[in-house]
Amino acid sequence: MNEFLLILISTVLVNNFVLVQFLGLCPFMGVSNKLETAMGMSLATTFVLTLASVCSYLVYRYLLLPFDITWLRTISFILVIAVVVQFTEMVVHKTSPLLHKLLGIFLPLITTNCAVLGVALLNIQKQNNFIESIAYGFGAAAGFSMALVLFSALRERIAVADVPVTFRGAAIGMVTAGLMSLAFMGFTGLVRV
Amino acid sequence: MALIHLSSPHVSKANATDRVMRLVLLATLPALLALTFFFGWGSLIQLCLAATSALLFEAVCLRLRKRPILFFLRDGSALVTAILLALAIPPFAPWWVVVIGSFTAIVIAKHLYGGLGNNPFNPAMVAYALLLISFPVEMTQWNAPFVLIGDSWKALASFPESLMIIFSGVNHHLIDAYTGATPLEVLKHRGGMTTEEVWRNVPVLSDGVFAWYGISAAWLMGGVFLIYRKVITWHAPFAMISILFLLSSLFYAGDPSNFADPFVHIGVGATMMCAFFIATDPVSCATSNRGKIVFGIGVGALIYIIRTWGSFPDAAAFAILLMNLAAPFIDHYTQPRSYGHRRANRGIGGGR
Amino acid sequence: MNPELRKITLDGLWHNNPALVQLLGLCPLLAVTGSVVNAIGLGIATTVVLVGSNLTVSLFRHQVPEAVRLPIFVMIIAAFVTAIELLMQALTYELFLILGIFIPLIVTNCAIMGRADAFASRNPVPAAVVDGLMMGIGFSIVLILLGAMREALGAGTLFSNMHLLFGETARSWQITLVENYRGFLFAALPPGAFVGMGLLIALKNLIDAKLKQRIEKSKSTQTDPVASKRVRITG
Amino acid sequence: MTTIVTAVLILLLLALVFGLILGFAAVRFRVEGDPIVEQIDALLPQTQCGQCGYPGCRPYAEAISNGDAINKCPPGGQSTIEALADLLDREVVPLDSEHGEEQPKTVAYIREDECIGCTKCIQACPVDAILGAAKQMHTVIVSECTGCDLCVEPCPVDCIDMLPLPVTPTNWKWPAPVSDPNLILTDRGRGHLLQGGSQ
Amino acid sequence: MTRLYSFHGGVHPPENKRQSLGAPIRQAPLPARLILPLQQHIGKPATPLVAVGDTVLKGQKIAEPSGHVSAAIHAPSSGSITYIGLQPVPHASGLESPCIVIETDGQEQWIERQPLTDYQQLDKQALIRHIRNAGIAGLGGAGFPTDIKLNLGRDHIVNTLIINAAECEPYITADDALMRERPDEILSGIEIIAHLLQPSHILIGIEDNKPNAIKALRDAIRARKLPIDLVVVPTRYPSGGEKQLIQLLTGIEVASGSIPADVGIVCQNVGTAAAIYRAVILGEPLISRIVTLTGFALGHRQNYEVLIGTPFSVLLESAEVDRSRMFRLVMGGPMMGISIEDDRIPVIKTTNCIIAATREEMPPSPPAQPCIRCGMCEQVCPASLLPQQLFWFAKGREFDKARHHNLFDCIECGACAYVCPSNIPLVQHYRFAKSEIRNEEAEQLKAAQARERFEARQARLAREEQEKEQRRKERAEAAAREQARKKAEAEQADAGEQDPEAELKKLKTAASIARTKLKKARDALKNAQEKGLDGTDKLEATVLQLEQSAQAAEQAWQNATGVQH
Amino acid sequence: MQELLNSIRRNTLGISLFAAVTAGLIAITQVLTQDRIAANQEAHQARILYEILPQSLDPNLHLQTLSLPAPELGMHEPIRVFQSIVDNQVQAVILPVTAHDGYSGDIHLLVGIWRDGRVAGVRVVSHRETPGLGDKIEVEKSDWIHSFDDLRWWGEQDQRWNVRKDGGEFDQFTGATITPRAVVRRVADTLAYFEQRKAQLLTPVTRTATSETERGHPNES
Ligand SMILES: Cc1cc2nc3c(=O)[nH]c(=O)nc-3n(C[C@H](O)[C@H](O)[C@H](O)COP(=O)(O)O)c2cc1C
Ligand SMILES: Cc1cc2nc3c(=O)[nH]c(=O)nc-3n(C[C@H](O)[C@H](O)[C@H](O)COP(=O)(O)O)c2cc1C
Ligand SMILES: Cc1cc2nc3c(=O)[nH]c(=O)nc-3n(C[C@H](O)[C@H](O)[C@H](O)COP(=O)(O)O)c2cc1C
Ligand SMILES: Cc1cc2nc3c(=O)[nH]c(=O)nc-3n(C[C@H](O)[C@H](O)[C@H](O)CO)c2cc1C
Ligand code: SF4
Ligand code: SF4
Ligand code: SF4
Ligand code: SF4
Ligand code: FES
Repeated sequence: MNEFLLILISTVLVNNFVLVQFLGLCPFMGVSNKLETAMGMSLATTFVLTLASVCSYLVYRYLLLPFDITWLRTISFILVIAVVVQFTEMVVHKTSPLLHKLLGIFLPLITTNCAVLGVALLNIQKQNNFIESIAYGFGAAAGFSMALVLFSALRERIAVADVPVTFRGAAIGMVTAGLMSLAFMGFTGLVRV
Repeated sequence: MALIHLSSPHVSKANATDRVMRLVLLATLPALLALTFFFGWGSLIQLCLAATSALLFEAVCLRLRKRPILFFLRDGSALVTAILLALAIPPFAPWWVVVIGSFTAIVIAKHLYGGLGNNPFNPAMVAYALLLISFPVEMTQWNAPFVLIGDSWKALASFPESLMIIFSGVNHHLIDAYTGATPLEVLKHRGGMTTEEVWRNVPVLSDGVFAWYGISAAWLMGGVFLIYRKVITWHAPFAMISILFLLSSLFYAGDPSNFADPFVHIGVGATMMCAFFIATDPVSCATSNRGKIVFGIGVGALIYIIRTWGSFPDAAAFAILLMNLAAPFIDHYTQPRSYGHRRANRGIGGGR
Repeated sequence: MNPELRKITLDGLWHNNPALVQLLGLCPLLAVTGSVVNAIGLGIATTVVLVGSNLTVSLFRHQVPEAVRLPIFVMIIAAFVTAIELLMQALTYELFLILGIFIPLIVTNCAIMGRADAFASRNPVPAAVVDGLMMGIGFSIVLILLGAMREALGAGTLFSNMHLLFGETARSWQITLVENYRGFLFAALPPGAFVGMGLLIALKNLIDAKLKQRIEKSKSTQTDPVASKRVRITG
Repeated sequence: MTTIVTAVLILLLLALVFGLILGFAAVRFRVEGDPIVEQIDALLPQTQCGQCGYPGCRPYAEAISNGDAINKCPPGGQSTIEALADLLDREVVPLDSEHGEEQPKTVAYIREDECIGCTKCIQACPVDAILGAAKQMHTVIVSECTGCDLCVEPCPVDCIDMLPLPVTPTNWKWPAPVSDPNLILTDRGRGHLLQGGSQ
Repeated sequence: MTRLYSFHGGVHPPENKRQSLGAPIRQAPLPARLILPLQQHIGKPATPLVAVGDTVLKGQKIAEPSGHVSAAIHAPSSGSITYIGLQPVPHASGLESPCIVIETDGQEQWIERQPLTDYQQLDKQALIRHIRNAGIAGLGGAGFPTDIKLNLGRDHIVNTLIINAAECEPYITADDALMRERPDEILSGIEIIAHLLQPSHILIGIEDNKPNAIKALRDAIRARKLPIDLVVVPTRYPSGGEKQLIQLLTGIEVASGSIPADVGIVCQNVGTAAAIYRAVILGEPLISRIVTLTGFALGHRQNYEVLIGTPFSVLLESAEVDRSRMFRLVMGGPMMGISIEDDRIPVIKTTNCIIAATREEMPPSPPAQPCIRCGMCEQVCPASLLPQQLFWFAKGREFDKARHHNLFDCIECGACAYVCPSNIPLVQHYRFAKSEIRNEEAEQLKAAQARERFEARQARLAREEQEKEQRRKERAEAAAREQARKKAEAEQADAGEQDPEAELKKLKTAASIARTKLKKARDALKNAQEKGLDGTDKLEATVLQLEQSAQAAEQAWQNATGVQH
Repeated sequence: MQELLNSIRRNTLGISLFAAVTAGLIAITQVLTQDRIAANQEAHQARILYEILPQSLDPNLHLQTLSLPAPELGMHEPIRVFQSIVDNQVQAVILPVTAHDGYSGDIHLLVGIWRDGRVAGVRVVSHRETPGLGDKIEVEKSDWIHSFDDLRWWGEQDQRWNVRKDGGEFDQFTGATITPRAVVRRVADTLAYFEQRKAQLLTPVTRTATSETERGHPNES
């Protein structure tokens, strides 16, 4: 139990995927203009990330390791992820067109969210077991979601602020993300790894 | 005769933002005196430096943004930021530290977002956090209060000496003579001692803690003054201090040898300053009264967590920044119940 | 130059720069730009993959069934990336260690996938290759600028450790800007990366605004009546 | 050599499985129709003026959902662009001046003594806002006229004017407060100016 | 003593009431012209019953309500109608709107009054009709037609009647003076209202800064032994706001979007009660009201009994205004009133106060500083809103969010703007946002309507096309048959003369078209020449050609008409 | 139904085709670069080892390892000690150890010890200390790490093995005492451990390691 708590604290706060590890930045910048969309994206990403974590673990453990072809891990993981995402996308498209449109081009782009492949690769690097992999994937997604949701609420406030023209939009978004990252540095050391 | 379309109301209370800021400035006076009393001329010099550079940067930004300079300089917000920053950094930090700090606070944290009222993060704390991670050496060298190094105020660096330390920085032996760890640092890196042993054996705590208590009391005085003058409300400070007290008491009661006692958490370090002057910064705090309570609780809890398990002995700046970034989100969920509504409009709904 | 290719080039380098405008591929961009050498390394790798994947996708664009379009594209990209990864391990092992997980993560660099899907799968081979090349160069330029900024501010040097990429002779390329620089850690840490990127984007905005002003000025002297694209919808 | 063969086989195996899944899903979860068009159409001003380059608002809505730019509708102006950007999560862009510029709302008035009753304007009006029969003078139903000015051009005797709606206390709007322009310039306002170019 | 509750927020600005209470109510002079806007109330404007040139008697109905929510208008004095049309009216926009202007003859000749002293015996509907005929609209604020509020009996159960005597705004003392001097009128009015609504509980809410009025009312109530609770509430603006007063006196909140009657409460102003008394017992319609004239630019600051329609200028003169010192003219109180730039506008039914303020009294507000979210506005908002958030959203044009923050529950009381240290014109921001939202809604409605019509037209066209196709087919067949027949009939005389009338019209049209074409071409040519474009020679040729053909057409028409006549 | 089958067939065929081709390409690259990569990895690992003990002494240093439990050093799993063997006699050993009480996370060290107990050299393999402060333990940043060279440890009472602030002989860095304190303590502990397990440590192993099975990093545990 303690172990999982540590993994969660570590992935959500200390080594936040977005703000400290730099994974999943494109959706972080792209889908954070509106809190509502951000929440949708968070849910989608949480789902995909956890699932990808599981699938990639299974593929690695039961296909790649036994045949000693671990150097195929990138391509096989990304294939798994792409299929999972595409499948999700088809289902969402059919069942909830609004959600589908809200997430716009980003649902297919979850495939190319670094966080998803990143979590799969880091699971191997950290030699996590099955349960740990799930916890790690979920923690990473939770960290991503938290950062995304807070950031989008913040951006909504900035949207009505009197930001100089040159900085309006992406530039001030980046600066804000930087200050967020600065704030998250406060968590350094909570969990020692 | 009057203009048309002049909207009501046609009268207003004699009240102005600059007056609010002046009151805040006034309220920092006790703490400034206390700091000078215990630590020497350093704080005063830092303050002058910070104020000058902050006003300068503010003027430059206003100029670049083609705003009327005097009109905005008069509102005094840059001065408040400068003073809080100056009083937060070690009194004998080199001059460029405080100048870089003012630059960060005024240019990056404030004017990139559109100036007064628009910044989501507390400028002074952004500057402090940035300085802390960029120049940990300079930012952790607090000098010892005079009660530790001599028996009178004379033991501290004289005014010219202070100037020399801050501006030339060459006088390393001078610095070394004065610097020491702060109580929170000592308690954090206690090297195996129990809390009680630290209190008994380390002079900063056994003899010098009164300096910190005195400074905290001074901040508290200023804070009470601000509440009395209705510049701030009690919500955030009260929530923050009580949650900090609660957490530290609980853990201390559970394991008195490993956790610092509540008096340290409340009375030492930047707690009081943070509670009354920083967590109450209207611009970057949550909006409603309920939101301010949530904000305060968050700051208090984060301060405790980071102080106890994290890497930074005094966590106020990071706690504030973290809650700053959560403030808009808190606002979404703490909207008060308006007249005639059964429930408050919580959550998102701003979309459509 | 052929006007179409010219447009593609300008788009890649400036108007639709993957990093500054599309805000894609941010992860490696921010993560590995602690120094110029990292930036160059990643820039080259990314460009090679971009060109390769654009070429391949464009070649087979008519053969790919719609439902499995994305999986196939990512496989193509992943193949290139793995090949690059293996080659880097073989040739510049130290750099590979520094860039770490971000080499395999080129696969998920949104810019690459984005180009494959949005451009290469709809355009003929030459255009796709030029597009890949220009996007790659545009991306690399931003990488290098950010790397230089952060290295200069953070460590006071430029082009240090170039030997990792260009062999021992490159060791001497290092420029020390300030002797005994104390280091402005902020620039080297994650927050600095974000803020630096923000400043770069703002710089681009500023230049764009200035350019626009100039164009407007020259425009206002001519009077060319705007041709309305109106459609009459009734009799 | 064996490594190569195993690698190919394993990946082939994976691909087969996934191909099956996706092939199945492609049919099972196919989506027909596009409800987003309705939402876009609801945001367009329905002036039906064709300035966007499409014959009416709905065709433009369809075009937008297929990726066309959202800044081609002058009657809707900046506010419609913002609403569309919001709906589709796209960037807000200034109005494309190739399609015209945002103008104050107007309605058509027919100078009745000059009208020759040719019915050309009736045929032109997309919302049937003009009353009259052949060879009789015509009038515009002010409350129905969308101000698209499509009737102006066909009139052979030029008797139709587009006039702004008069402001009365009932339809008067509170203006946004303007502060002393020397003191508070919001960058927001200037941003529009800068981006919007010359207008 | 009933229990007193409290409402959130509120402010206590300097009262400035003493100045206008020095003298008793004075009759205002009869002006030469009375200007009566057709809309002095909430709802639809009234429809005139008179025409220019008519003579009218005092109290004669000159406009009748048009629709359910509307109010009648009566001639406040005898005279003749000289004008019906646009005149400046008291409205925040400063625009003109339709009015009836009466030139008074100084006779003050009353129409025959029809009192209903035995109202208790009457059918309630008849009584209500009588009140409606008297043109009474709330005198306390919005001017809502009173008969509607009194006609609730059927679909609402009213158990509490609240008489609003709070008069919470600074400066205004009209209700205060009324209560001091005519408490009996008020109480009789309340009796009539109570008769109509049959409430179980009657409350009068009055602020504690009017001791004399409290005493007068209390004595009168005691003398009449009426079951009325006189509740003295603390002086705090806006305790007189309907919803706030209800909360103050009963602890009940009126749900957003509904009216007090939904919770069994009706709230009427004391002035309205007095007006009802006059209408019912004396048979006098609402033609005058009490107006406070105050402000330091006036020589006499006191309450006047004023005929509705009296121009402000007349009143100001009568109160000896010093125009050089008058800096701002406000109708209503300083918190909610509207500023006036043209003093020819008339007093209307809701005008309770005119403030001619000097510069020192109401200085121009200093330039707005940025909002620092200090929260002072939030502490005083009686509707428990977040004014600062509303402001940010209004400024950033994020109207959806403003709405989500209950923008439409803002009563525009101005308390927030009063305390704002940054001097932000908050209320105007809200009014702007509300206008924009309403406008947007109207436009959306219009767009939906337009779409419907467009689609209907498309459908019609399609149908017509189909029918045309059908007919064409039939015609083709018919034509084939006809041709066959024609062939059979060998030669025949040509068709008879054409209808000369139609011919003429055709020629006229042709001439007209030719003229227009020519004009267009000339314009184009001129335009082109001005801009110095090339290709003008071609245009010139076209113009020349058109000139000729226009002449020809003109000639033809001329000839034709010549032939005819 | 027909449509479903069609769709499945087409998609499966497409994706498989590409899968086979890409897998083949990668596999070929892998086969071609395999040896070079293995060599690189080996060289990389060995580099630090040979910084402590010159390659001229024993070029097979990185191949001769010995697994030893080291609970005294706070390691849960056995550590892999490298032996430098000259003439069948262990001249020196290199121990991978970890200091846990650094400022922010573990500091992984390699401590080389001559057979007579003198320090041959210390290197930091990886750490997470603050750049500019704690990172002066890296040899690239400062030569503080050389202050261990040739020192010996004289048992528990030896006060020199402390930072100056604690009364020892090692400099602390300005503003950072924790990092050097952690490193000094751990090196001292390692020397103690060496004295205790001298016998085992100095028994030469036969080459157990081959480049194939020893792919891992010395400190990867
Ligand atoms: C648009 C509108 C509709 C109203 N409808 C009714 C109604 O149907 N019945 C009623 O008794 N009062 C109605 N009222 C009257 C209000 O309840 C209230 O008494 C009146 O607006 C005066 O309030 P004020 O001066 O505080 O604004 C309505 C008011 C407004 C503004
Ligand atoms: C902020 C505010 C203050 C008001 N103050 C008073 C007041 O002091 N006295 C009053 O009679 N009406 C006041 N009103 C108007 C009342 O809300 C309400 O319209 C009136 O009492 C209804 O009575 P009537 O229909 O008889 O006018 C105020 C309204 C608002 C919004
Ligand atoms: C951001 C930050 C990073 C720090 N990093 C280190 C570090 O890496 N190593 C270290 O020993 N001390 C570090 N410190 C300093 C410690 O907080 C503490 O001041 C110091 O180690 C105690 O030194 P002293 O005993 O010399 O006062 C850091 C401080 C801060 C604020
Ligand atoms: C009660 C109060 C507290 C404030 N606290 C801070 C503060 O902690 N940091 C700061 O930079 N400015 C502070 N200010 C000043 C002002 O709000 C600040 O300059 C704005 O954040 C800049 O937009 C404070 C002002 C008030 C009235
Ligand atoms: S320009 Fe706008 S209003 Fe006109 S047809 Fe196109 S969408 Fe409709
Ligand atoms: S009357 Fe003219 S302007 Fe109005 S809707 Fe019809 S065609 Fe358009
Ligand atoms: S009182 Fe004024 S400055 Fe303060 S929060 Fe409200 S609007 Fe902003
Ligand atoms: S004007 Fe509106 S927001 Fe302001 S205090 Fe009054 S009710 Fe609240
Ligand atoms: S590059 Fe990481 S999410 Fe796009």
